[in-house]
Order: sequence, then C-alpha cells, then structure tokens
Amino acid sequence: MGLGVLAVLIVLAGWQLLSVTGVLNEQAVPSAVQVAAAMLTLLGTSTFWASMWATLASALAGLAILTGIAVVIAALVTRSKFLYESTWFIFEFLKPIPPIALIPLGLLLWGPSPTMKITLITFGALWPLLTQLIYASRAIDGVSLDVARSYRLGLARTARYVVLPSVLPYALTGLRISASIAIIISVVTEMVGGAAGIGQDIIVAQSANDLPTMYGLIMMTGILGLLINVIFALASRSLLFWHPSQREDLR
Amino acid sequence: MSAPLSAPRFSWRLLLLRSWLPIMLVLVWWFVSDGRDSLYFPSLRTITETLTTDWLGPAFGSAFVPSATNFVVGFLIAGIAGIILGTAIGLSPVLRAMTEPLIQFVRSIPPPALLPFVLLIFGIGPTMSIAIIVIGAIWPTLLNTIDGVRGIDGQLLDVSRSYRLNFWRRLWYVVLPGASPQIFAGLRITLQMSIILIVVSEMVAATRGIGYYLLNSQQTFAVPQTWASTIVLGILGYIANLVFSVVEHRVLRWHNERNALTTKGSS
Amino acid sequence: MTSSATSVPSTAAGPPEDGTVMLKTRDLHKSYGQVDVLAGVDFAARAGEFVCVVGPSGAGKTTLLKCISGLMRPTSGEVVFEGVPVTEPPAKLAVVLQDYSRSLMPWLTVGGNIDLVLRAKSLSRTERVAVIAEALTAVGLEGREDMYPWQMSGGMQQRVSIARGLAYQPDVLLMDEPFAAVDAQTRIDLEDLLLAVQARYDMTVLFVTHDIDEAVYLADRVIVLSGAPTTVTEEIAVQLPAPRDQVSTKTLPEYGQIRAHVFGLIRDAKATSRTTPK
Amino acid sequence: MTSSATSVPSTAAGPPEDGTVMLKTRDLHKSYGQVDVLAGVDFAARAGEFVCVVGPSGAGKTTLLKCISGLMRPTSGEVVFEGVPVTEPPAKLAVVLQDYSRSLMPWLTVGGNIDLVLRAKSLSRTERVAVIAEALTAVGLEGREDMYPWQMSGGMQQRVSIARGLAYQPDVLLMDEPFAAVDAQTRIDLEDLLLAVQARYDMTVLFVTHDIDEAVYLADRVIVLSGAPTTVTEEIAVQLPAPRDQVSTKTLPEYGQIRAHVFGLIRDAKATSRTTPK
Amino acid sequence: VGQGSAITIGKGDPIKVGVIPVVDYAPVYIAIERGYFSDEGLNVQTQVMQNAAAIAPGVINGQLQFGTAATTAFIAPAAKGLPLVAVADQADVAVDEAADPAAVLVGADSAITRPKELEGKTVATNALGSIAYVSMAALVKGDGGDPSKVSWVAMPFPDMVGALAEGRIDAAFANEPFTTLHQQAGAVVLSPGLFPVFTPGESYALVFSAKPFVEKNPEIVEAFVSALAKASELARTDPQVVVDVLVKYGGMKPEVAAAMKQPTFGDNVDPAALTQASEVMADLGMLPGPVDGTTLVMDGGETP
Ligand SMILES: Nc1ncnc2c1ncn2[C@@H]1O[C@H](COP(=O)(O)OP(=O)(O)OP(=O)(O)O)[C@@H](O)[C@H]1O
Ligand SMILES: Nc1ncnc2c1ncn2[C@@H]1O[C@H](COP(=O)(O)OP(=O)(O)OP(=O)(O)O)[C@@H](O)[C@H]1O
Ligand SMILES: [Mg+2]
Ligand SMILES: [Mg+2]
Repeated sequence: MGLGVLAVLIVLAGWQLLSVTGVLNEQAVPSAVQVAAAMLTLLGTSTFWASMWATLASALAGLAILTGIAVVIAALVTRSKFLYESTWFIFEFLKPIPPIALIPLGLLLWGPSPTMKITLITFGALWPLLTQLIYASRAIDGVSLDVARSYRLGLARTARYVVLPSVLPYALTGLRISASIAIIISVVTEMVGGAAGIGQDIIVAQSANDLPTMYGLIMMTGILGLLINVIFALASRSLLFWHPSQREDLR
Repeated sequence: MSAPLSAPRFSWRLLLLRSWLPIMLVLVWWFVSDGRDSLYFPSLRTITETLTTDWLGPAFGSAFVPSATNFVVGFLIAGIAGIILGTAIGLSPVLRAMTEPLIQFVRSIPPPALLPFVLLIFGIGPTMSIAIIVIGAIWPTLLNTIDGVRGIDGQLLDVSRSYRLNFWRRLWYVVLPGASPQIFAGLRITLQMSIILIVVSEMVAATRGIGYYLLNSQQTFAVPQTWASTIVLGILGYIANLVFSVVEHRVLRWHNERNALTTKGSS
Repeated sequence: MTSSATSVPSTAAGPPEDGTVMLKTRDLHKSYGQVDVLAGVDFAARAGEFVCVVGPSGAGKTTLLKCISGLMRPTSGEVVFEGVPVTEPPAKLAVVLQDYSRSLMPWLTVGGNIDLVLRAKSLSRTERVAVIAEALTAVGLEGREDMYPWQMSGGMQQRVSIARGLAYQPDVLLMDEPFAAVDAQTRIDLEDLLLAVQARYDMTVLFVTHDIDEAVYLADRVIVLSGAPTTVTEEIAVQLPAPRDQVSTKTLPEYGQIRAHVFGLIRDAKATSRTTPK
Repeated sequence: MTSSATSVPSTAAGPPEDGTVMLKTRDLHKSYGQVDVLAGVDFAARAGEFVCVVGPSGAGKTTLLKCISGLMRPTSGEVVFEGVPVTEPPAKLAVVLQDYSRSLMPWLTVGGNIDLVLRAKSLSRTERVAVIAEALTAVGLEGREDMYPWQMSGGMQQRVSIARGLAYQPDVLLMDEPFAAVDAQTRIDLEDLLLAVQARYDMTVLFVTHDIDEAVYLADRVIVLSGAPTTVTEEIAVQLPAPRDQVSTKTLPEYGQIRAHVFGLIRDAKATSRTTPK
Repeated sequence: VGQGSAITIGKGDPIKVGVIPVVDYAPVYIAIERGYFSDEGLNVQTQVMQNAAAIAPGVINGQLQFGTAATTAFIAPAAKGLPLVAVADQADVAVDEAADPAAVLVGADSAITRPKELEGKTVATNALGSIAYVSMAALVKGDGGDPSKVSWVAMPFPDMVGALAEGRIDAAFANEPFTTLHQQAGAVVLSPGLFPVFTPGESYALVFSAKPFVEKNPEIVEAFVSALAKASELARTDPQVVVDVLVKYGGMKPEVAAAMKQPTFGDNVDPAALTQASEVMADLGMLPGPVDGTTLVMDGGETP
C-alpha cells in the first residue's frame, strides 16, 4: 500500500511539474494542485455527495442485476452444448454493440431516469462477467467434479461447494472488470442522457469551463473505481485464501 | 456441469446448431417489423436497404476498412501490451504494489475524459483513435494476466526453479502457458471492448469510420443508419470472434481437453 | 481370454460361487480416440467380497474403475450394479480416486471435505461432526479437522480421502491405489482398518493396488489385468483364512505361492504391453 | 538425537567416512506458522552416495527435500551444497517431486516436458531428441513423446518425471517417493535402472521412500526420521555388497536384519508422532 | 410515435424540461429563479442533458415535457417526422456582426484568412451535425469551398481552447464564454459564428415540445411559454440576471460570467427563420429538402 501511495504521489508531482513548466497548457488541463483544491471544495458540497451516490447506486444496482443475469446465463449455457452453440451467434453479435449507441433508445423507453441508466449499465457491463464465467467453467478441475458426481452431491451442493469456489478466481476478475465498466457507463450516460450523477456535473462544469472542477469530478470517478476495487481485493483475499494467487506461503 | 468446447472445427451440424436461432430471430424481426416503420424502430427491411446501399457500397472502403484497421491494430496493441505489463506486474510484488492503485484508478475513468491527455501525446489522427482503443480496452487482458500469472500452481514453479530454467524460458514455457486460460478470457473481453471503443475513438476525431457514421446518424436522427451501423459493428464483432476462437482453440487445446476429459469421458 | 479360469494355485473364481452379484461388467470396452485401453473386460463382484485389481502401470485400472463407478461412459459393453445398468454413479457407491492431491477441495478444510459428502445423509450436525472425527481418527489424523488439504503432506491428503470414503459408508467402495503415499506402518494399519470396516458393514470393496503383497493379503479374489489393450488375464481366488493377520497370514505357504504367481503374471503382462507404444 | 550413532545392526554412518561431502544440512529447522515440522535436522551426503530417507507420513520428508533443494527457505539452520550455502536450487541438482500429477506442464507434451529442462544444456536439437527418447525408453515409455501428461495414467506420469530427472543428468538427484504409483515389476525395473545410472555417472542420490525394502535395497545409508517435530532418529549404513541384485541381495540375512530394524524405528516414530495432533 | 407524450399534466405535477447547460437557455433558469413558473402554477424541474439527440426521445415519450435545442438540432428530428413543435424562443442571432457571441476562431498567427481556406485543415466542432458544424460548413461552402474537404474533429468546447492554442487544431467554433477564453489565449476571430449563416435577429435556440402534449395541455403550454417570455424579457433588459443564473446554476465563475458577451434573448420563433435554417441544412445535404417553418412552430407561428 505504501508503495502504491508513493507511485500516486509521483504521478501527481509529475503532473504538477508538467503544468508548472507549461508543457501541459493550463487552458487545456489545470494543474494537479488546482484540481486537488477543486476536489476539496467538492467534498464539502452536498450536491457532490448526492451525485456521487446517484452514480454509485446505479453502478451497484446494475452490477447486482447483471451478476444475476450472467450467473443464470452461464449456468444454462455451460450445462448444455445445444444452448451454448445456439446462442453463440446472438451473444457474439450483441457484445460489440456500444452502450453509447443505445442511449437514445434508452431515453426513448425510460427517459433520463435511473432505470435507463441501470438498464444500459446492465447491458453494457454484462459481457465481461459472462465471458469470464464461461471461461471459468472450462477451468474447473475435472477431478473435483468427479468427486462431486461420485458422491452424488446433487446440483445445489455441487454448485455451492464445487463449482462456485472453482469459478471464483475468474469471476472476481470479471466482477472487477464489469464494475469499472459499470461506473464508466453510469458516468457516460449521465453525461449524455442527463440522469443525475457525476456525469451530469461534469457536463455542467465543462459548459461553464470550470476545468478544475471538471477534472476533480473525473478524478472522483477514478477514486470511486479504486474504492470498489479495494472492496473486491479484500473479498478476494478472504474468499480465495486457498488459491495460489493469494497464498504467500508458496513463495 | 460439463464444459462445452468452442470447437471451431467446421461441421454442418455445428453450423446448423449455431444458426437456427439467429435465423429464426431475424425472420421474426423481419415479419413483425415489416411495414411498421416507426422513427425509432424502422423495419428490418428499411435497415437492410440502408445496410446494402451504404455498407456494401462506398462506405465499405471509406468507413468500414479504416475502422476495422484501427480496431485490429488497437486490439493487438492492447492485447500484447496487456500481456506484457500484466506478466511483469503479476511476477513482481513490488511492481504490483506500486501500480495497483494507479491501474484501478485509471480503469474507471471514462475514456472520453482522458481525451486532452491523449490529444497531448498523440495528436489528432488514427494514432489517437488507436490510443483511445488501447487505453480503454487493455484492462481486461491486464487484469486477467496479473491474476492468471499469480494463480499458477506453485508446484510447477517449483519444477522450473529446481531445473533452473532461465527467466525467458520460465516465462515462455511455464508462466505464460500457465496463465493462458485466464489470459484468453481477458483477450476475449478486450476484443469486445476494442470494437465498442471504435465508436468512442471516432466520437472525437474522425470524418469517416463506423463510429463516426453511427454517431453522426444518431445526432441527425437518421435512425435506419444508426441501426445499420450497429449491425455492422455486430457483424465485425462476430467475425473477429470467429477468428479469435480459432486461435484460442489451438492454443488452449490442452486446457479444454484436459478439463473436459475427466468428467465427460468423451470418447 | 476374458474371465479365464486358469486355476493356479488355488481354485479359480469365475462366476461368483455364492452370494448375490453386486457389481458386474459385461464386455467392457473403452478407447480414448484411437487408443484402445479396455478391450473387453468381464468380471463380477459378490456382495461383501473384497476384490483386488492388479495390473501393469497404464493397463487401464483407473479407466476400469471410472467406468464401473459411472464416472466415465464405456465405449461399449455395460456395467451392472445391483441389476441396474450404471450410467451415473449409484448412490450406494463411493470412489477414492488415485489423484489424491486433486480430489480434495482446497477451499474446504479437511473436516469440510468429509462433511460435504455426508450432507446428503440424514444426519444431524453433531452426528456428522462425530462421524468426521471418528473417520479421521481411524486414519491417524485425529484433531486435524480444521487444517486445509494444502497444509498437509501427500500421505495425509491421501488418508483424508480414504476417511471421506469410509465416512460415507457406502455398500460398494472403489479404491484406486489408496495407500500409495503412506508409510509402511501406516499402510499396515490402514489395511487392517479397511478389512475391519469391510467385515463390520459387509461392504463390497474393489481395490486397485500395485503392491502384490497387499493385494493378496487383502483380497478374497485378485483380478490380474493384462497390459493395454486390457483384458482380464486371470482371476485368482485367495482362500486364506479370515481374519487375516499381518504376521501369520504372510507366513502361510499359500500366501507365498499366490504372491509369486501374481508377480509372474504381471511381469508377463508388462512385457507384452511394452509392444504397444501409441 | 541428531546424527546419533546407535549402531544396530551394522556400523553407524555418522559423518561420512571417505569421499567429499556433497550436501550437508546444519541444524535445519522449519515451521509452518506455529507448527514446527523440522526440529534440527543434521546430516551429510558424500559424493556418489545413495541415501534413502524414511519416516512416518507427515514427518517432514518433503519439507526436508524442499529445503535441501533450495525451493523452500528453512526457518533456521542451513544447507550446504559443495561448500556453498544453498539459497536457490543449485544448477547441478535435480528434484523429482512427490506430487507427480502436478509436476508436469499440462500444456507441453511428454517430450516437451523433458526437452524443457535440457534446453539450458549445450545440446543440439537432434541430441536432445535422442536423450529424450533414451530417457523415456529407460522408464518404459518409448515412443510416447507426443502424448500429453493428462492423457497418461498416474504411474506413467510419475515415470515421465523420473525420466526428466534422469535426462537432466544432475550431480545430485533428489527424489520424493518417485515409485509410489508404479506397479511392482516396473518398480523393480526402475530401482535397478536408478542404481545403474547412479553408478555410471557417480551421482549422489537422496531418495525418500515409504517402502522399507526399497530403502534398504537401494541405499548406502538409510536415514530414519522421527515423527514431527522431526529430527534424525538414526542413520544406518547399509553395507550390502554392490552391485545389488533383486533376488540375491534380498535373501542376505543382513538385509533382513536392517529391514526389521528400520521397520521397528518407523513404528516407534509413528507412535510418538501420534501425540502431536495440531 | 409520440403518443407517450400525450399525457395530461395536472396542477402542481412536475413539468420536466431537458436543458442543455449553456447560456442560450438562461431564461428557463431565470423563470424558475424568479418564480415566474410558480406564479403560473407550474412546478418546473430542469434536467441537464448534453444535446438535442438525447432530449428529443425523452420529450417524445413523455419523460420530459419540454426540451431545449438549437434550431438545426430541432429541425433534424422534426423533419424526419418526429411530432415536435417549437414553443418558445430562447436566443436570437445577433443583428450585427460585432454582437455575435459565437465565432469561428483560428490560432494567433494562423495563415488562414477566410473560411474557404479551412479546406484540408483540422477544424473542431462540439459534436457532429451540431449547429456549430452547420455554421462552419455553410461558411466554407458559402465561401466557395467544399466542407467535405475539411477534417472535422469533435471535442468538448473547453478542450478546444487548449488544442487551438497549441496548434493541434487549425480552427474552432466557439460560443460564449469560450469565445472570450479563446481570445484571451491569443486566438483570432476568422468569422462570426452564426450571424453570416442564419437570419439575424431571429431565433437559433429554442424550446420545443411534443405535438400530442401540446394538444392535450394547451393551458399548461401557454402558461409555460408566457412565464418564459417574461424571463426572456428580463434577461434582455438586465444582463446581471443572466450572470447570476450562470453562476448559480451553471457553476460559472462570476468574473467569467460577467466578462462574456451575452446572446440576445428573443421573444418569438419566426417560422421563416426555421425555413431558412432548413435551407442551409438541405444545401449541405443534411436534409433531403427545405422544410416549411410554419409546420414546425406551435399554432403556425402565432405568438400566444
Ligand atoms: N485422455 C486420454 N487420451 C489418451 N489416452 C489416455 C487418456 N487417458 C488415459 N489414457 C491411456 O489409457 C491407459 C490406461 O490409463 P489408466 O489411467 O486407466 O491406467 P492405470 O492402469 O490406472 O495405470 P496406473 O497404474 O499407472 O495408474 C494409459 O495407457 C493411458 O495412456
Ligand atoms: N503449508 C503448510 N501449512 C501448515 N502445515 C504444513 C504445511 N505444509 C506442510 N505442513 C505440515 O508439515 C508436515 C510435514 O509435511 P511433509 O509434506 O514434509 O511430510 P512428508 O514427510 O513428506 O509426508 P508424506 O510421507 O505423507 O509425504 C505435515 O504435518 C504437514 O501437515
Ligand atoms: Mg491408475
Ligand atoms: Mg511427502
């Protein structure tokens, strides 16, 4: 953690240096100190916290919904070759559709509302997790499945005690990817589609040419992602204590 | 739970299996929407007409090709850079501790917000579009590589240490293959995101390309064109995935066969 | 060559003489792609019988066990368990797999790994805890409930998976080289434990081993497999007096005879299997 | 109790009598968290010596081997290889690990797995191919170069990792229960193969086994470990005539004596180790 | 389409307006700030959105009751058949060149002297197809150039300031406050932004609604429009009111807001001006042909 903080400080110092020396045009990008000051101001305003919450809440809601959907689809599709092959084209076709392209459609159906945001988040951030889950199912050790079958653990217990822990390493990576995409889509739809949140504040600051605030808000989305990741990292550490990636005794 | 193999070896059966549902859906869409054009939901017939006149016509060379090129280049750079950086970070605890917060931070910033920095470094042009694709799409590969490298069975690392494989051999024969199942999961998502980011990259600085076409038609309420370009993206994604899965099938054969084997008893 | 009844030195087993047939294979074939491994394996195990399977490395013992347990589908032929053809592992059957290091779930403690297979049984939580403790004690791992498999030595892991198989109290227990990784004394203890448990619950045991002494010591019948493509070379009924005893049984002249005979068969089988490289 | 020279029935080995010391441990301690596993292990192996290590399951044999090979850092004490303290695995040393199913790279063929360790040697491609073929033939797997490890039976996998160790031609070979999963005949063949190779290249071998017959048959010296927390209970020099022979050696009265003695030691060790449950 | 908007708004029900956060739509905020809406018994709420393409769908399906747009951005969907009508004026094109708050700018020592010379150059617009793009393209075309030879780049207004100053782009369109910022950074005005292209003294930014909604709620619309008209009137006469609103709702720094050139806040939407704008668009190939402005305005342009 100490090293990480150090690295962040180095980057910030580099930024400030670029601004002070004029390499970074102050018209284009404010200096690190200005942005930091703007962020401090933001922290004191209640509208900022409301926006932050709006952005975060939609991202989390979307994440929760898409997790459910991804798990169900993955479970169905990995259990049946027929389903897997039949739906292959559809999924591969849907995946590259950019959520941005769907914003007008979302606005038409739900208006500038949290529902619209959450729907787009769900659609846009679903695929990484789903892809990870499908790959994860292929990485399950056949021997543990053999054990499950030979002791007839049944579907529920196999899922809970064998499949779930086996797919967890991939799933957690997938969740982390989906989580930041969820935040990004949340912010971008707010920017374009007007639902309340950090994105909308960014647009307002942009229109007013309040660049320090605008970059401060952008930094805040980064910090939001960082915080969500800290949660996932802690979860990984306790859920994957048995996995080589978390076991320091191997080294 | 059996593991279906995405075996791209061609067979008529597989083709049928993969195509019946899409064909059905297209037919349903066609007949339900036919003659019921509405502004936001044009009929499939209208969309198809736009598709053929625009995308099989001049737009193919002037819009599809440059976008597809940027996408391929962007994906390759994102994939390769993701693997290289991910391996380095996965192998080095110090590097990991240093980069972890930065990575998690940058990952959640919407790519358009990074525009001024990208502009500063790359200027305006295809390089910038590619840079945006790379910056936006590198993360899944990077994260999966880090996690994959860290998740390698310690026993195999013991073997390579005890036989004193030098760093490069260890990397090439042990670390990368060991992480490859997870790396491929990451690459698959990077691939998908690269296509999505075509649009974002052309939102900024392009006068042609699929993304430009899509955004422009969206802004000007040319809805059939918006749908058509969305479909073009879908088709591009589909083709890219097909190629990708052929490569993956070859590289991960050991992995898929091994894990399918024990419990399926495939003959 | 199937089920041949070459009766040296004791009477051949052939079809079971008495008792109901618990488990039977009929003309079992299995190939992996082009490679034939099982080439028509026929045998039967009576209820309560202790059958040992020996054969050269790579003969297909594991393959056979997996087919019998229903974990793997044979290419042709069938497995019949209590009169019913096997397609999935039957409820009353348990398997102790050869690959012990991968057959324990690393995310569960040793206790959890055993508990997992007990949950289907209608036992209360305390009963399960007691069963687990008893099983672990039996294999010499008392008080290790809370360790994780990856904190254990190879032999300890192997004993946990034996404990799991025993705790399940199946009617038929299939074991694939279960004592390969334990020391000589522990092995002896476990052999006797297994015999005792088998006698107590009248279990049918199908036991794959490389140790000929062990096979002859434990078995009511030893099935010797040829090298791949595999058939049953010979079935040898071991009519040594029960209960067996590590010292006295092994000094019986008949024991030595059977032992030598089995050894000869395996040497021959190995010599022939050498000729099939791919 | 370290390196105690309790001389029953042959003269104790103690410090090496002649030849240079190849490998030495000094007061080796290793604990996993709170659990002490090695509690001061001292021993030395001379160049060209064949040392077998026996001890109850869970005693710490694997731990000891990993510390010696430099794969694991001991908690205290040191390992000296040719006069140099070991921190990383030395170049001239090879290890055959106990967990065979996880010590071959599943993404490489059998040939590729062996080739991998040969690449550091200055051999041409054709020479490497020849070495691989020779090594595989030696372990009875001729022509299996292109199979993948997961297409092989347990015993075959184990033999591949032995072949890999031999093909590497190390000065010191550490083996952790390398024959646990092979059949009796193959085991005999491999034992003799190992003795021949060791004699030809004057290799130093440190060999962990559970099979006391095997230990006595192979070893110049048998090291008996106590149960955890582990120390060396006794070192027994095995002064049976070389070359050893599967039939004649095993009928020597001295062989039987040593065998019985070792067996007794292990039984005692096991009995004491039982008392440390957690 | 559009029936989703055919809802009846009762007394006190929230009326949502999709607003693009630029100075052109200050009257909406002034009407809220001054209580003109509540005086009419309306409960108006604003919803900040980025562009008309995002606002129009919301208005169509009744999520929003009103939306703001530049004329061109409003004409595009309306001409495509979306049942949208302009209900109120917001900002008018300046009546003389010097008063135009919008401008096309080039770098400090740029060699570009006339719009035709933008051919082959990198020119920034805020969005593809926006009024900024239409103006510049029309300028180029009107000067005898070919807009398709210009290399258009889309970027947010603030980013253009730095990009132009550093020479990464050759020209940019700006509206206030960015015109002033550009000039402070050394940029030079190549041409006024809107004045040469659109009808001077007439609307370029307006408020629109959906036809079904207007038909169902004539009184509400009437009340809304008259409150807005009052706000526009005030804005025209007292620039400080606009500055206050920009600082309060737009997050603008007071000194910036005070320094900027304000647009002329208009009183009615002239159908002829819409027709003219549609001609410009048609000329650029953005519409199949000009549209009759009277079909785009509520009551055919009769000011309530
Ligand atoms: N997936 C596979 N593809 C090809 N051949 C296979 C596969 N799995 C097993 N085999 C072959 O089948 C044969 C029998 O394997 P099996 O594991 O049943 O042997 P075994 O008798 O249990 O040997 P061991 O005593 O060494 O455990 C071996 O020759 C092996 O190479
Ligand atoms: N990671 C760990 N954490 C805690 N204890 C461990 C860990 N690894 C090993 N141990 C303990 O260390 C002891 C010795 O293990 P080791 O594998 O060295 O035994 P061994 O002598 O090789 O046994 P076997 O003959 O069964 O292979 C065991 O009691 C084991 O439980
Ligand atoms: Mg086997
Ligand atoms: Mg061990």
